[in-house]
Amino acid sequence: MSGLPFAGFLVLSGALLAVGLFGVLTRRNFILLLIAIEIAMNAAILNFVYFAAFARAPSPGLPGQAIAVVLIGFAATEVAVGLAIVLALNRVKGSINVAEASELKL
Amino acid sequence: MLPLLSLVLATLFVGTLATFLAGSRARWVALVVSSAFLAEVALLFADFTGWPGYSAQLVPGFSEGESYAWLHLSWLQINYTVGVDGISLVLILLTAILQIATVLYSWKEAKKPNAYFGLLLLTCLGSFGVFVALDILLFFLFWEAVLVPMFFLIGFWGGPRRRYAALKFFIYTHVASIVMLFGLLAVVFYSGSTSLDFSAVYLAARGLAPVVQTLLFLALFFGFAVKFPVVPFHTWLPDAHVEAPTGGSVLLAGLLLKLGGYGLIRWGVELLPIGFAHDRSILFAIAFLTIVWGSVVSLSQRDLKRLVAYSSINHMGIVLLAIALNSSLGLLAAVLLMFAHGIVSGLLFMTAGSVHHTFGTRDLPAVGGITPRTPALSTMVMVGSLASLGLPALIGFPAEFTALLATWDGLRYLVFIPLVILVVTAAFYLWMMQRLLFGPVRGVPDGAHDIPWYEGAGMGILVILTVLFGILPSLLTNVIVSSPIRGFPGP
Amino acid sequence: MNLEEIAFAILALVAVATATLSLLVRELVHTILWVAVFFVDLSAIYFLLYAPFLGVLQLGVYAGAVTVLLLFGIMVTRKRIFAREAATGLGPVPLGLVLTVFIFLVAALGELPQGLVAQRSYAPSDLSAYLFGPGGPWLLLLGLVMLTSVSGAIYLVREGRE
Amino acid sequence: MAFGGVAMVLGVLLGIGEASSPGSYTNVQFTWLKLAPSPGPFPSGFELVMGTLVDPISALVLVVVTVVGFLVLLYSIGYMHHDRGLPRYYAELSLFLAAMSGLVISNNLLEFFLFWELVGLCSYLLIGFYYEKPSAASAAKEAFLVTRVGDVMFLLGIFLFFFVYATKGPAGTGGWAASGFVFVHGAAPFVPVGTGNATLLTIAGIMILGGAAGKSAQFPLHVWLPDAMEGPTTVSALIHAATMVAAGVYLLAVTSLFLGFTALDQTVIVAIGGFTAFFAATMALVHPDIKRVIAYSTVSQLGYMVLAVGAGFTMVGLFHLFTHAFFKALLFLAAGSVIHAVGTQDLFKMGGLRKKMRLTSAAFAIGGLALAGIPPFAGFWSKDDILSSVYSTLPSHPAYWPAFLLAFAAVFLTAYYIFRAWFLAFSGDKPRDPALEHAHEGPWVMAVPLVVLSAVAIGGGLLVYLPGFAGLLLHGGGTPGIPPTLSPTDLLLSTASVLLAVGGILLAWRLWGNGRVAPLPSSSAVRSVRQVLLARYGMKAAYDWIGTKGVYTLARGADFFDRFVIDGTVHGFERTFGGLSDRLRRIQTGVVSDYASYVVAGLIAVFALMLLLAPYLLSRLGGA
Amino acid sequence: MSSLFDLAGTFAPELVLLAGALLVFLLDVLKLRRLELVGSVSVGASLLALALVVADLGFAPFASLRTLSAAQVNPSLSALATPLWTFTSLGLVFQGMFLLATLLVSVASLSRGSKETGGPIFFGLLLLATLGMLLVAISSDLIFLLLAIELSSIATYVLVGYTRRGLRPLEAAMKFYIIGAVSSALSFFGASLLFGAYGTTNLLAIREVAGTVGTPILALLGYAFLLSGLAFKATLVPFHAWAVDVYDGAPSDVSAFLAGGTKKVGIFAVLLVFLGPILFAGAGGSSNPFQGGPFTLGPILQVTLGTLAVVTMTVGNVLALLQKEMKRLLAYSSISQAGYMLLGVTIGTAPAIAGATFQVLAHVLMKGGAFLVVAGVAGLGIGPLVDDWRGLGSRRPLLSVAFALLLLSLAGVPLTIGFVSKFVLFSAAVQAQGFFVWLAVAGLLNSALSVFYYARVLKVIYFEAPPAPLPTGGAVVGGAGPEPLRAGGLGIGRAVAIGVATALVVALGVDPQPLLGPIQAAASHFVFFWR
Repeated sequence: MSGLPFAGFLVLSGALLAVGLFGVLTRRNFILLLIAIEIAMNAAILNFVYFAAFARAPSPGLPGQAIAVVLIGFAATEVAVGLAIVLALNRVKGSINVAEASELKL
Repeated sequence: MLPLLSLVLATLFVGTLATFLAGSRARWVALVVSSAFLAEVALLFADFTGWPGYSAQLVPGFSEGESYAWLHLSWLQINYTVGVDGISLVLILLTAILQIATVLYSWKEAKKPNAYFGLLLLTCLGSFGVFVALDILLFFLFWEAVLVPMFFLIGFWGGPRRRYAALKFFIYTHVASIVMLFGLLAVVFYSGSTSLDFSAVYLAARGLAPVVQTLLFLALFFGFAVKFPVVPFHTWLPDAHVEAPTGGSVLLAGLLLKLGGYGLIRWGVELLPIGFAHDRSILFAIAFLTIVWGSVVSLSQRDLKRLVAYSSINHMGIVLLAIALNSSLGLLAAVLLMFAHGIVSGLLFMTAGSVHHTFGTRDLPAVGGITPRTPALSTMVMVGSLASLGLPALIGFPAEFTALLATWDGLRYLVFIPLVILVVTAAFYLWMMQRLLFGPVRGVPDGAHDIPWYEGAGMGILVILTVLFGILPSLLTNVIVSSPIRGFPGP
Repeated sequence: MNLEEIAFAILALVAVATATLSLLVRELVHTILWVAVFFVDLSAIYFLLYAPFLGVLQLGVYAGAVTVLLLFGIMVTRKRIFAREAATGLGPVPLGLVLTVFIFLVAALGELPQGLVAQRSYAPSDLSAYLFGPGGPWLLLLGLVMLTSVSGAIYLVREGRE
Repeated sequence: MAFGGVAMVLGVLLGIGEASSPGSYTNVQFTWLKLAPSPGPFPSGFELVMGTLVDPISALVLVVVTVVGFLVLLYSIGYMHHDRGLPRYYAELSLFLAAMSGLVISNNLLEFFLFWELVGLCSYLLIGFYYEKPSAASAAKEAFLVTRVGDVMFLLGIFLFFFVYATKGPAGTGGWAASGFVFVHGAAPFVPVGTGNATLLTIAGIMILGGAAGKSAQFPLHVWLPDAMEGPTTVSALIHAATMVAAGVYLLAVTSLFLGFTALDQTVIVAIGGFTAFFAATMALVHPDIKRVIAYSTVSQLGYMVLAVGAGFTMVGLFHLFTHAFFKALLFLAAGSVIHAVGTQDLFKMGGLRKKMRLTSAAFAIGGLALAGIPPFAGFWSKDDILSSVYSTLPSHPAYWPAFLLAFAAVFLTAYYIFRAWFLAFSGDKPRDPALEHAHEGPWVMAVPLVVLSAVAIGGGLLVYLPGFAGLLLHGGGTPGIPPTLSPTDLLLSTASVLLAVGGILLAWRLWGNGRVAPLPSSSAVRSVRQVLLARYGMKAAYDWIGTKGVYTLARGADFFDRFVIDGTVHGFERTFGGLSDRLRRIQTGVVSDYASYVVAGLIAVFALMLLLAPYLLSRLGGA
Repeated sequence: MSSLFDLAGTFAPELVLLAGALLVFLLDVLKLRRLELVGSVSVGASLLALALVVADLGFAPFASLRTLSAAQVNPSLSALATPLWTFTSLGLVFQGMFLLATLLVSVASLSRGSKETGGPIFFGLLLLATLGMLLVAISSDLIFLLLAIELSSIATYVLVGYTRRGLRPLEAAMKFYIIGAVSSALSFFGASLLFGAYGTTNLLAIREVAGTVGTPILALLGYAFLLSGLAFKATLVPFHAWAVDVYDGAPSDVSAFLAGGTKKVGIFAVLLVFLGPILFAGAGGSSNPFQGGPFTLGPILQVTLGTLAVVTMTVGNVLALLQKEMKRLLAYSSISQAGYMLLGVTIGTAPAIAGATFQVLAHVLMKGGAFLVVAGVAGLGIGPLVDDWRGLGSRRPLLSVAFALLLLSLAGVPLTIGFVSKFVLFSAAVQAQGFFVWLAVAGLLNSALSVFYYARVLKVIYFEAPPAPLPTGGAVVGGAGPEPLRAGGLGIGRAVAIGVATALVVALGVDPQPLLGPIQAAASHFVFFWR
């Protein structure tokens, strides 16, 4: 069983990370930001899964997958908190546009 | 034997605290503390049997030495180490004198007297500490401890632009002291010393390569030079003096500037003789620049305090010159000059303060011919000015004489520069006296009285000492020479 | 190029494309749709990487729970579900920054890890054994994180009811 | 007063004692400043002492100081009785007398300098006695400053001598330095001994001359003395005629006796002395102020003394100092008497005062005759001695010729200007200014000094023939001056000089006698010469320009530089940091997306650091 | 089940905090929401935990500090070749400092007034955040470390916005959350790359092979991502931008906790992650990752961290120069202080780490205290601008003295802890010589620069007249006197907290030896352990 091409794979996770970051930088809707962050997070999870599948040492794969499990849970939790914050902000300000929430500056 | 130095420190410390807490009776507490301080200094002099000389490893010794462990890092020993030699003893005497004179002079300070007198005492405490500290960190601690009270003295009790002046003072001197600390630490670490004690660092620094010594000395010099101050790092001084309250000015000129000179001698010249020898030409150039600049700029000053401030710069330039000569005569002259300048500039700033209190202004064109109205004040102004311009029989003369003689020994005809500047110095003092004291009366308000008794007492002490030490400078010089100024043994 | 690689290439392309689309489309609900596709696509990749359990988990947690959560968020914060996203911060600077990161990542990998060995696929029981054995503290920590976020999130949201 | 009297008695006793048994006493001595042995120019350290040395020359000058001092104090009772600041006056005058006596009996150069400055201070205070007058305050300042220039040179001279002789000299152990640099009476001067640096010694001598020139108002530092006449006339008599200004001559005398001058020094001193004698006399020719005329004459006479000392005739110079002190004090006190009576110093307002003030008139005439060098008045003996002494050296020192000729010509001018003053003030029928009609003599306290001084001015020169007094002069130092003789050469020279003087008096009588006021010649050349003389050859203006415009402008410029360039640089730093801070502050936009882009930018920066910069740096620096 | 008891004993401080948090939530559910009550639980829990940590360190003699490995703690865990946590004495010291910060904030928050409704959630999350911080201090596994950091992060996201009403706190929470989440994504991405490079996420295992691995670029990229992620927590420039807004927008007590507590988590995490590679002596290979052959990671990391440290100090200080708002000024000063701490981590010698640790301790006290003062002053009705503090010196002398002492300490004036810590740090840098001397120079120049703005604040407090009262429509009774401050004091709790912080700042400035000695020993142990 031959492995998937390493470089090609890292291109994928790198691209996902880049897209996620790009979303964070460009979008103004908080929910879109949450999605962008999730995409970036998934890039990291993907890496763990990949390195669990293709590893140098004889059996380090399992921890990689275990980490991925934990991270999937973590990412979901993080989204929950983010949503709570966005709801609270929306309640006070009536908007979830992050560019409009710029009272604190300079 | 009594731990005299620690006793003095404790006295001053407790006294400062008591003054802060004493409320409206602060001045009495301050006076008692100052008297006690003076008495203890007298004890110190009585106890001082002379300089113990060099130790077996050729480290200069100190009298009244005390040393206790303070802070022990795994790679560094920091101790509470104090001691005196002739140089520091004379400057301690200056501290005690100026303290009591300033307390007396400021007797009727009305604005928060407890804080005012407390800060005065704290300044003197710091100065005393600097003069006795023989551990780099302890030294630096006291060095900084002078800064803070002076910052508040200027900033709270000062003139109209006091905030600017206080800030400027604080920043200038703090930046300098940080550079100085860095230089000292670099000496420690490059020499491989594992202790911050003077003797340990002194011994270790013998082994430093000349290039390293040269660079480190320059760093140290910068740190001390701002305190001196030398041109072009001097512009904080006129501002600070102009804005400071009189008591602050007196201590600023009398003590703080001396810290720079003392520091340079103790921690620069003694520690890094080779670097010092290499850098001497730079020091000379700066010293001459300072001498000329301070004096020439004085000529055009309208504000009495500014004038005296620039003349201080001029005098401290001579101190630097004397130190840079690297001869025993030069060091003797430098210490003597510092003492003389401490007394005389203290006196002059007091008179400037009194002029301000009495006439409401220090602007020379605005007030003049005051002699008939305030003869006592005029006399003080005159004595101070004459002493400052180096009239014999007053304290400025022996100092300047030795300094110039040493300059001749070291630099031959370059002595012309300070000599010519001596004339310029005379010129601006004479011009000032002509405008302020003589001529037709102008700008004197109707209700102007002569100085009150307490201001007179403060100045009187200084006048008496000006004359006493002017006639008998050997009282001081015999003490000064009991220190390693006889020349340092080579590396 | 074997089948696995071809599949991987296609799935990868889809992943990048759906991720990009989800962030670029203007209808927020379309965004959710594309995100769901992205998550499903990822779970397919996990299957390809001998992690079937993870694939399932991904489907459940992300394609299911997280997507619904996000949809819920949009519903609460928008008057109309099909509202369009107004202002965007598209511009050369963010693009340049992100591209630079990407280029760094890819260009630096001139040298691949040598001797990577494909591992066998793990049974869920192996995974759970590890997670409740040596990896236990991770789960424990995750639990604490969840406790914190849930209590915090509930608190933050609860105010709206008062 | 009483102290002054006691001092005089003591001083005269000392003088008599010294005259009867020439020798020296070193009584008091205490350490002033001490340096332990140390490497450098003073290997065995040095000890500066304050002590007293009474020898013939100090005794001679001490007599002058105390006697004239007492007389002036006496005179002041009358002259100053209406002044407000009398206590101050007496205090300052007493301080002066003390300092002057100290100067005279100093036993080393440093102590000499110390008192030298003190007398300068007293001079400053007394010139500025009427400090409400701006001109007085200004004159005081000028006097201090100009002498300060000399003092500075003096100080350098001291350094040079100390340096050259530190390890040499008579003291034996450790050289002069170890002995406290004290003068040793009777020893030969150092200079012939001094194998030391000839150039240094020459410069040292010139520096000492500079000091002396400042104090004794020699060219080019003479400008202050005429202005010093702003002080009370008594002060002018005591300080600016009899004693303090003579201190410069005394300094030269002391130096030549104990240290010695090189040949070049001597030539310079002679040249300065001769030139000043003439130069000052010319300015006295036209001045309308009675005190300033006498002041210029003082400068001129001091030039004679300097000339003598420079030529090597120390004691002759001191002899002239002695006689000059008395007759010049007499002139001033007489002038003071006039001023006291008429309240003005303008000669052209006076006239005919002889009838109202006979004693004063006679005293002034006696002083004038003494000054002019008419035998047998005191000035004749001493001045003639100078001229003949210098004349005797001309063959061996041709360089002295110009100085000698100028000095000789000055004899004529001296006689002319002093009698011009006398005729203008005293001759004629009545004052030209009618306001001066009520002039009258002062009280007895003012008369007594005039009488005493007149007596000395008449007979003082003859004291030379007193064996004791001549002994003072003869035993003065290692190189005795030429004693006054009446040898044929001298006779010829004396006759010539007396004839010149008489000619001067006659010319004065011709122009100003009997209350005449000679009309100003119409020739423009004479007018412009007069203008130049009145303007003191423009030197005063030039000095003022340097002092105010030049230096002050420089100072203003420096102050400007200080405030705006040096401080401006500091503020520039502040502004730069402030501006930087302000600019950097703007990156804090408040928009979280921007913050995220900083994070990404930071990530890129870390990449660049780790992958590019750090490896590059490390490879350049050679590993860790 | 002795092993369970052992485990409970080992993690006693952590369990105490967890129990405290749960108790608080329980009280919340039981509607027992009085601030004093829940606050006391928090104070009690943190105090107890602190006592336990100190007991763990061993009282006297301090020299016998224990460095426990997981295997020693619990034999049942010895099966793990590579434990996820390791008790190091330095970790315990950091735990103590974290608990100190929590304790200060808890005590001060006791006196926040009973009209506060968010008491339970505040103290509960405070305890949970502290729990995360404690776990950071003992972790020896990347994932464990990152999750622990996230625990404290998520708790603080909510804490910042816990008032729920104000716009500013919620905006701050939003910014905090977004940047935090992005950073956590970056951190995990970095961790995944490291996992790929080394085949493990265990720091102890990585230490064994650091630098020798055949894929230095992957490792480097991993470290770069990880550094960027952790830099968020440690507020290193340019990852700092959130901190200013958050410190500004958050309630001041929370700011005190953020600046005084959680920021140090980032510092310790950086220390933990990077110390191994830095110290790795390796085979002395080249530092060029593109060259192939043996490779030394340490110098590259040191250059990178050093540069970041210098940039952080400088930018923080420069930005503070012109700040007009007190909290933002303190925030920038806090950022620059992070640079000093990173300096010590960069150098990686025992003295330097001791210096950094002491600097952390100093900063807990100084900045925590300062923010507590700000919170108290806001309670007195004084505005957020520095200029609003005019004349406070005469109106609130004691409070002003405390604040002045704290600021002087921040400026590094002797006889304060701020001086000692900088002194130890810079002297360690100079002692390390070479490249690090320049770091010390940069640090010194920066501390000189920092004096500008501290002095400015002091100037405002002491030298300027109190603000004149606003014209109130002619009904002014008293006339020209300054506007009276709102009645009432700071509250006992806050006063105690500020007093303790100030007293410690001075006491440890005068005689730091009692703590400096143990910290040095702990640092040497730590370095020894990680070498």
